[in-house]
Amino acid sequence: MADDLRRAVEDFLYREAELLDERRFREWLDLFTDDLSYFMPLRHNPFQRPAEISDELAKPDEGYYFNDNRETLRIRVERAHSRNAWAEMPPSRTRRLITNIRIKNDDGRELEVHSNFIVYRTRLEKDEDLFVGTRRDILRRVDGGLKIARRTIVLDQAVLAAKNISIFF
Amino acid sequence: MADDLRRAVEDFLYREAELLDERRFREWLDLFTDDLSYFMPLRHNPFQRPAEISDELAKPDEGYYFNDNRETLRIRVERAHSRNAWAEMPPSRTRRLITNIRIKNDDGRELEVHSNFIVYRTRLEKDEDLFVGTRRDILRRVDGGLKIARRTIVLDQAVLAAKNISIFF
Amino acid sequence: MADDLRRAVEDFLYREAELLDERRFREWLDLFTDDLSYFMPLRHNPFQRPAEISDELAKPDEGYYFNDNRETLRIRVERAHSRNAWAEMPPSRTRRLITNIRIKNDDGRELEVHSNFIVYRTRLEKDEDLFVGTRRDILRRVDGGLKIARRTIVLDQAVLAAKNISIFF
Amino acid sequence: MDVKSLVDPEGGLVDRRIFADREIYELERERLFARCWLYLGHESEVPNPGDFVTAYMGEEPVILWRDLDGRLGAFLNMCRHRGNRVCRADRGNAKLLTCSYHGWIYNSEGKLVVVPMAEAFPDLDRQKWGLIPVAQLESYKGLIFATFDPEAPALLEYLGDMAWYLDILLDRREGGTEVTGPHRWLVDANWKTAAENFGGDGYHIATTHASARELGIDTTTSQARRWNKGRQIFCGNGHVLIAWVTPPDDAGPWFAQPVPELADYMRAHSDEIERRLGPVRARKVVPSAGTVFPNLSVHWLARTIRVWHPRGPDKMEIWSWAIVDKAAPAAIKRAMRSVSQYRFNAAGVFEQDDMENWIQVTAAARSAIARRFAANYQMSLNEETPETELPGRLASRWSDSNQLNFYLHWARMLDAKDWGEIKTTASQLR
Amino acid sequence: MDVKSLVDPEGGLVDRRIFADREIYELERERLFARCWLYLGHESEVPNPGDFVTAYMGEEPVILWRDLDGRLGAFLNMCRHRGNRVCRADRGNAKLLTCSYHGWIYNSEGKLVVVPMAEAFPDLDRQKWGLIPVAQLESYKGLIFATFDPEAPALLEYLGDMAWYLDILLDRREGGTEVTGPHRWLVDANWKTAAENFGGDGYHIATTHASARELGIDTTTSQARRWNKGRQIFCGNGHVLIAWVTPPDDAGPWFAQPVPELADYMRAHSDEIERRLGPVRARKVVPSAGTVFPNLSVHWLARTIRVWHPRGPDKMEIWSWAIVDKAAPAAIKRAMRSVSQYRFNAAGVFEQDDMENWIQVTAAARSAIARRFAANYQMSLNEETPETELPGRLASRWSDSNQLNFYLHWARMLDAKDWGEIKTTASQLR
Amino acid sequence: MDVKSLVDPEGGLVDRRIFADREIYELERERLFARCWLYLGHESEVPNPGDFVTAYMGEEPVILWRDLDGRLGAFLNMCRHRGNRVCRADRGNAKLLTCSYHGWIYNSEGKLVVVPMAEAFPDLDRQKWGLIPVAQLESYKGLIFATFDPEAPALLEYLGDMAWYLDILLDRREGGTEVTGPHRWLVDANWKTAAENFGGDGYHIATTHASARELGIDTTTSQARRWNKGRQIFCGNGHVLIAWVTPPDDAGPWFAQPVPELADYMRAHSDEIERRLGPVRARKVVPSAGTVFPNLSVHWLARTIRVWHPRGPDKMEIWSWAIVDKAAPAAIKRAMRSVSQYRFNAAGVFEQDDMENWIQVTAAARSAIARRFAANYQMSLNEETPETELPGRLASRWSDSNQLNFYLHWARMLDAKDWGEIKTTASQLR
Ligand code: FES
Ligand code: FES
Ligand code: FES
Ligand SMILES: [Fe+3]
Ligand SMILES: [Fe+3]
Ligand SMILES: [Fe+3]
Repeated sequence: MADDLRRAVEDFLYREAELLDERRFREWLDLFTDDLSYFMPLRHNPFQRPAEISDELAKPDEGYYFNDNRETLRIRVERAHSRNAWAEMPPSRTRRLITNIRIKNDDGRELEVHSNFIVYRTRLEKDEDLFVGTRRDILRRVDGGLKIARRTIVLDQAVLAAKNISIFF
Repeated sequence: MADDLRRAVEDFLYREAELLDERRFREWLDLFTDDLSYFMPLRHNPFQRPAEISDELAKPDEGYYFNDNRETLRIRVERAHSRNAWAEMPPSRTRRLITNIRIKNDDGRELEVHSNFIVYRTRLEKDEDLFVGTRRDILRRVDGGLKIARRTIVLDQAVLAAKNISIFF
Repeated sequence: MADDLRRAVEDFLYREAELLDERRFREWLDLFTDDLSYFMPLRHNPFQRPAEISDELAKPDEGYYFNDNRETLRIRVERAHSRNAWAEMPPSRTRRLITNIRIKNDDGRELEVHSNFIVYRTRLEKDEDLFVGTRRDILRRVDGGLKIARRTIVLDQAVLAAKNISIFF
Repeated sequence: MDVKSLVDPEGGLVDRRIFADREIYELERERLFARCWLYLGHESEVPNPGDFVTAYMGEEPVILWRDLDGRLGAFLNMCRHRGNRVCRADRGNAKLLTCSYHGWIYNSEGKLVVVPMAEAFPDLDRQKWGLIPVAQLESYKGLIFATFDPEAPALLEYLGDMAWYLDILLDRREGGTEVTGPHRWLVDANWKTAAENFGGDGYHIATTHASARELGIDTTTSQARRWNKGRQIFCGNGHVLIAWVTPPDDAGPWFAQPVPELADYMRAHSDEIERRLGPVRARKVVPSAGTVFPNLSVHWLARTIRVWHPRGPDKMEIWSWAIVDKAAPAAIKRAMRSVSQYRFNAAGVFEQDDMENWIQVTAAARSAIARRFAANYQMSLNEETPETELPGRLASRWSDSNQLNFYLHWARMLDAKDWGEIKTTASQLR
Repeated sequence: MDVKSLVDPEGGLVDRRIFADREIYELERERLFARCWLYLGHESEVPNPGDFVTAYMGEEPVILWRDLDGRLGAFLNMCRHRGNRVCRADRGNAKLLTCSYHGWIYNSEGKLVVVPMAEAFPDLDRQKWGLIPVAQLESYKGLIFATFDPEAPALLEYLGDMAWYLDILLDRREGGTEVTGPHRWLVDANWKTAAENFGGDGYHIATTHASARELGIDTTTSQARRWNKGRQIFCGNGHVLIAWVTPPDDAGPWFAQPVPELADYMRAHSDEIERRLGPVRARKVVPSAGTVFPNLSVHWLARTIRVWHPRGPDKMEIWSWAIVDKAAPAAIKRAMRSVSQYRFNAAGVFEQDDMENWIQVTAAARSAIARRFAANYQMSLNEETPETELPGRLASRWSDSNQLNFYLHWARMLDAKDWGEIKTTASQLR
Repeated sequence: MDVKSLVDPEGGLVDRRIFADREIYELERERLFARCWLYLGHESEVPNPGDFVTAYMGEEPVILWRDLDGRLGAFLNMCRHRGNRVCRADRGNAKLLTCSYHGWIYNSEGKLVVVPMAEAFPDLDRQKWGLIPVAQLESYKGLIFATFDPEAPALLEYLGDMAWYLDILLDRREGGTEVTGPHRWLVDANWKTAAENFGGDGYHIATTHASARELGIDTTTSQARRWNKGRQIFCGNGHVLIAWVTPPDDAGPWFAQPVPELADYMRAHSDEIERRLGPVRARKVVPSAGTVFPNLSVHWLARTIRVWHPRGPDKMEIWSWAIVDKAAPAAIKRAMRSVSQYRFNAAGVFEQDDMENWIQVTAAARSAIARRFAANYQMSLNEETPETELPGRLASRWSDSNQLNFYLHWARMLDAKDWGEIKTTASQLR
């Protein structure tokens, strides 16, 4: 039972990563609920030793890479399929390593799931980037399956080493 | 049941990685069937947005890093144990992180299993390389155990950043 | 049963990684037994092809990054919470990817568990380090839970690329 | 080296070496970044006594610090003893900063207040060993600038006509503006490729950002695009911007706003805005993007300000902030920041597509063959620009006049021995 | 700098600085890579109108593009407007290429055909602003070469006697050859370490590739190793190769083939081969490896061609292709590609072992002490080389004569002001 | 460049450029690292015939090799043929080393003993083509040093008074010492920041290592800290150290030992120690840290020796060993290594905190503005230093005299054409 759930969550997150690595972005978007929240805040170096990691993160609605709802995320997805979005022409070659999957909560309707990631991106001839961090997802049970209702992505860098972020996490 | 298989596959792939990281290459070769195919194609930047990842990969028998059968792979393994193969004298120190293990198919006789990898290699004083990609394996049930019948390794780089590939994936 | 154990070990190691990434070092220390051994030897390039990986590792009590007992490890943990330990003011932002978890032994009282790791560290504006290797843990069953009795960390680098090691593995 | 020969305004040609040569870059460090007024931060980032942010002036790390009496100061982020960095945080609040090496302590005025084992420094004059302050520091309506050159003209004189246009972003509402951020990221491109782009490149939008139009997320409404009349404006001292001039049908200044909420917000407060800015700036002219020489760029419509910090000839570190009216309601601030960051940051649906162009323009400048051929800055639509009420020198939106003026001033700065010379040559221009 | 003093052919000494100094490298960019004929690609890579591949000439990115009339052209991969890269794909088919920055469009002849807002460029002469073409482009039996120097001699003259030997790979069968690849990888070694190795270093095989022999996967049969007689051949203009001369017992040219299938294949078509190549090339001589000056290397037996692209004094990017007879049956093509790639590519059981040597030779050239001692090129087995029917200057396989001639020509190229000078000095040599 | 002007001993000022400029760095390579005696390794690392370790002399890779007759030799780790590295292992035992490129073989005396196809090298004089040996090699009580300069003075003369102090670490017990390690790691700091720190910087301990005191793991007892009297000692030739002088209450030399076991161990063997070192060194003086010019540092209390290998102006590679009395029982050796490595290595609770300071001091030296302001070396507590029985020039522990003498000698070395000049100027000093 607990095992089934664990397996289901792993399968879900691996499947999701696969859709992104295979650039099936529209299918990926279908893994989200309509009321989705997709948030990736800025992170900085505080002066005082922070009590919580969250003290290093920008507040909601302040500084972020992503703060998307379904519509704004949909537009990003369409861009990823557009011939006019130069940042992805030719497209990035990405690989997602999703690890340390932890089910933190389950109220029967929604699960809180944390996972760590390395997203490797290589593009053009020699571009290479590593994006490393953790994700905090709220997964909702929707007719027998799971959907992502809320995702918070914590990227560990204070200064982004990549020229841009034209991919998803 | 499904769980047993899942566990068996994980154990198998972790065991395999361990054999490579511990340089027990002959034991590693024993994990393959006699009719093995071990293939790692070149990857490139296409002009048109590719419909499939495979459109970025060289066709079989064209451009590849590996296109081995048991005999050619055996010779590579012997090289890895030879004192005369300078590329591995002294040997690389490798570490394989195998993640996102997905059982895609099971016809009772053979399984299709996909997994993502980071292979870290450090050698001599300061050489460091990251090899990142995914593997598509056909695992065959052989007297109660599993063997690798076919492996396709997709390396994400278009231009290899490493001076050579003297290790296995 | 085997499954429960497997799950318990995974949960334990993921939980441990989380405590470190969230800088809850005192709670992390509580995951160890009082008679803990925490050892991380130097690794080098041998002249002869080594029969075992261990031939590349410094002998116990010789060259090591860590060779701690509970008291010396406790002091490191206190340093990590001190305002005077400049190496971690401001603190590193770390992310641990723990993979390839293998239960190698179980004598009923203690388990031997191996796992591979990438520890990503970024700090200040642009510092970035990757620490890659494997861990060999002896986990002891202590009133219904697990504790780390012995940990050996094998870092793959011969020359450390990082300016220092002010974090834990 | 004859810097001036690198820019040919008549021929509309620029030598690619300006994007690649180490020698030119070192000259920039000495003659641009050590002499110009550079943007340090926004007052809303350091509202209270003791508040500080660490920033850069070119490649120089500095601390922008509000002292306990509320006065702003800026200092090289370096301990005067051996040279250790005194502050490693991005921001915070501190009465004192302690050097982690030998414990020298500085106060918020940059004064050296504690020297451990002081008795061992018999002749040390603490007055002389405080943190190294910038030569001048001034704010303009929330924007804090500093220069390392005591001879630099006053900030207002330096900004020239640019100030008049900056007001349109900074001075719309009582209370001015506030920022969030910064986004910081590294790009393998010369800083000038970005500065010139924001300073006048309306030309690239239709191509580089075609997907934005395709998906209806342009920084300007279709109305503005249809109208399609804009101006390049050169404000002297190298400052450049592009602006819309509202259509005859008097659609109003909001005609260019990217999203309806913000147009509505503007309408709702048009009286206050007109009171503060006057009729021309309130209704007639709508700046889109511009560059305050050398490396501060502003996007009035996307509400972002950003600095292109040089990190060598072929690398820059971008710092970008979203800027909003302080007096705006929370929901509008949220909308403004969303308009800004959704479009402009490393993940912005606009900005994503800019980087690669600048990277490749920089790469081409390293090519032995390519540098035999100068870059083309010959765009110059012959279009009447009768808006006499607008300060600065106007040209059609479809022109490289801004870029050429930017580089002309750049060459003058690199060529001039001191500010005296610069002022003369600059004045010759207008 | 006195480049010629770096190479001492009499003493058999070469100064290590040629593998490390930035100054020498910059001279190479100007005087070698901007003047020599460089390999661009193979006709089989661009068979149809509109086909293109992106390639490099030294560090210069170029587009090799077959126009809609089927003519081959090559252009700097740079937009003439601001300098953005116009093509970011490795290969494809296109009628037009659109610049991603401002949308200038070029056709397959490199002509500038579309300029958005053209009315804003009143004086723009489109003829003058097309993609920058190479100065000359020619094919030799499938191999496409180009040079940036209009004064370079015709390709055939440039290749000199090397062409005669290249035929043995390129012209065996009707229809010529086709390639797959390229393998591309980065190695921290000076490009010349590889060029010299393929150009004459039969000496390293027994040691560097000892494991290949140990495991029976040599590029030559044990028969050839037993025979062990080979020649270094200098073809002038810096071109060098090593070749087997078939044993008196007339074992036939296939005696050296690495695998039986390929020897059988050769036997099966020996008539056609002899018809095309004549008796000497069909039976008498079997080239193994060589270098077309400066940085194209060929391995006749392993059927690979590769370019050593310079990426600074201590870095190169290798591009390697497998090359097969177009007329060969699928199974033989497969076998040829397997022979080639199993041995030669970053993962090749041969090539794996080469890299580290070249990396360390390059590293030693940076050493302050090591460069006080010149490298040794004194091998010169005094062995008769009576094969008068072979063009070029012959020496024993066990010699550094090829390497010294390669570096002598290299020094001449770096020293010469123009091609006139080069031709004279070069001709003096033969 | 006028190197001497970079160091102002009277003003107590040092120009930051010495930590950043490539030009100065290249001068260091030629005039310091190619001329000074440099530490190579410890005899306990190569006890038996054939034992070797690979090491560095500055940036030069060398092999320290004990030949089959037991004699120590050191050679550039480079094959004389083309320049490949001959040994890629960190340590081992070998009768011969074979080059992986063409198979030249060298014996443990560096002689070239096998040349494959020797008949092809008719004129090769093998005597001339052995591995390049160092000019001089000598041991001092287990520490093996070498220099590339035949004119360098004998090691003992070079060490000067420093030898007297080194004995206190090296010559306490019969059998001398043995080492474990090395720890090796890379730090983006100029090597001199570390050499100066170990050579005299008692000042940074209270701040940089405050956490060590807070947690009771100082390198000295609270007793020593209370006593707080120490000396800077300049031994000539650039060698510098700091030492405790035992308190009048004659607490004994162990008063400074970091842990009781080691103090007990010293007490237990005080007779032997006094017999070997005499009363002053056995009881009166307790060195803590010092630097053997230019880049070997020693910590007597933490029992570590380390080399700061330059890797460019702003990078160093640290090699650090723990050093213990060979005659000590296993438990004491374990304790000594633990004291050493728990405190000093990349993960050491002390050393962790040092790196960042040195990195930032180096970074500041690249700043265009910062380098307008010299670094402060003005500490000079006026304190009597009556210990006339101590060799060298004494100053208070609370002084920068050591650092200034270190840099003065450094400037002399860089300025001097040859050792003759150096000796004169150096002798002037004492
Ligand atoms: S460097 Fe700041 S106190 Fe010494
Ligand atoms: S750079 Fe190509 S169109 Fe402007
Ligand atoms: S380089 Fe060592 S044998 Fe040739
Ligand atoms: Fe743009
Ligand atoms: Fe080879
Ligand atoms: Fe210290």
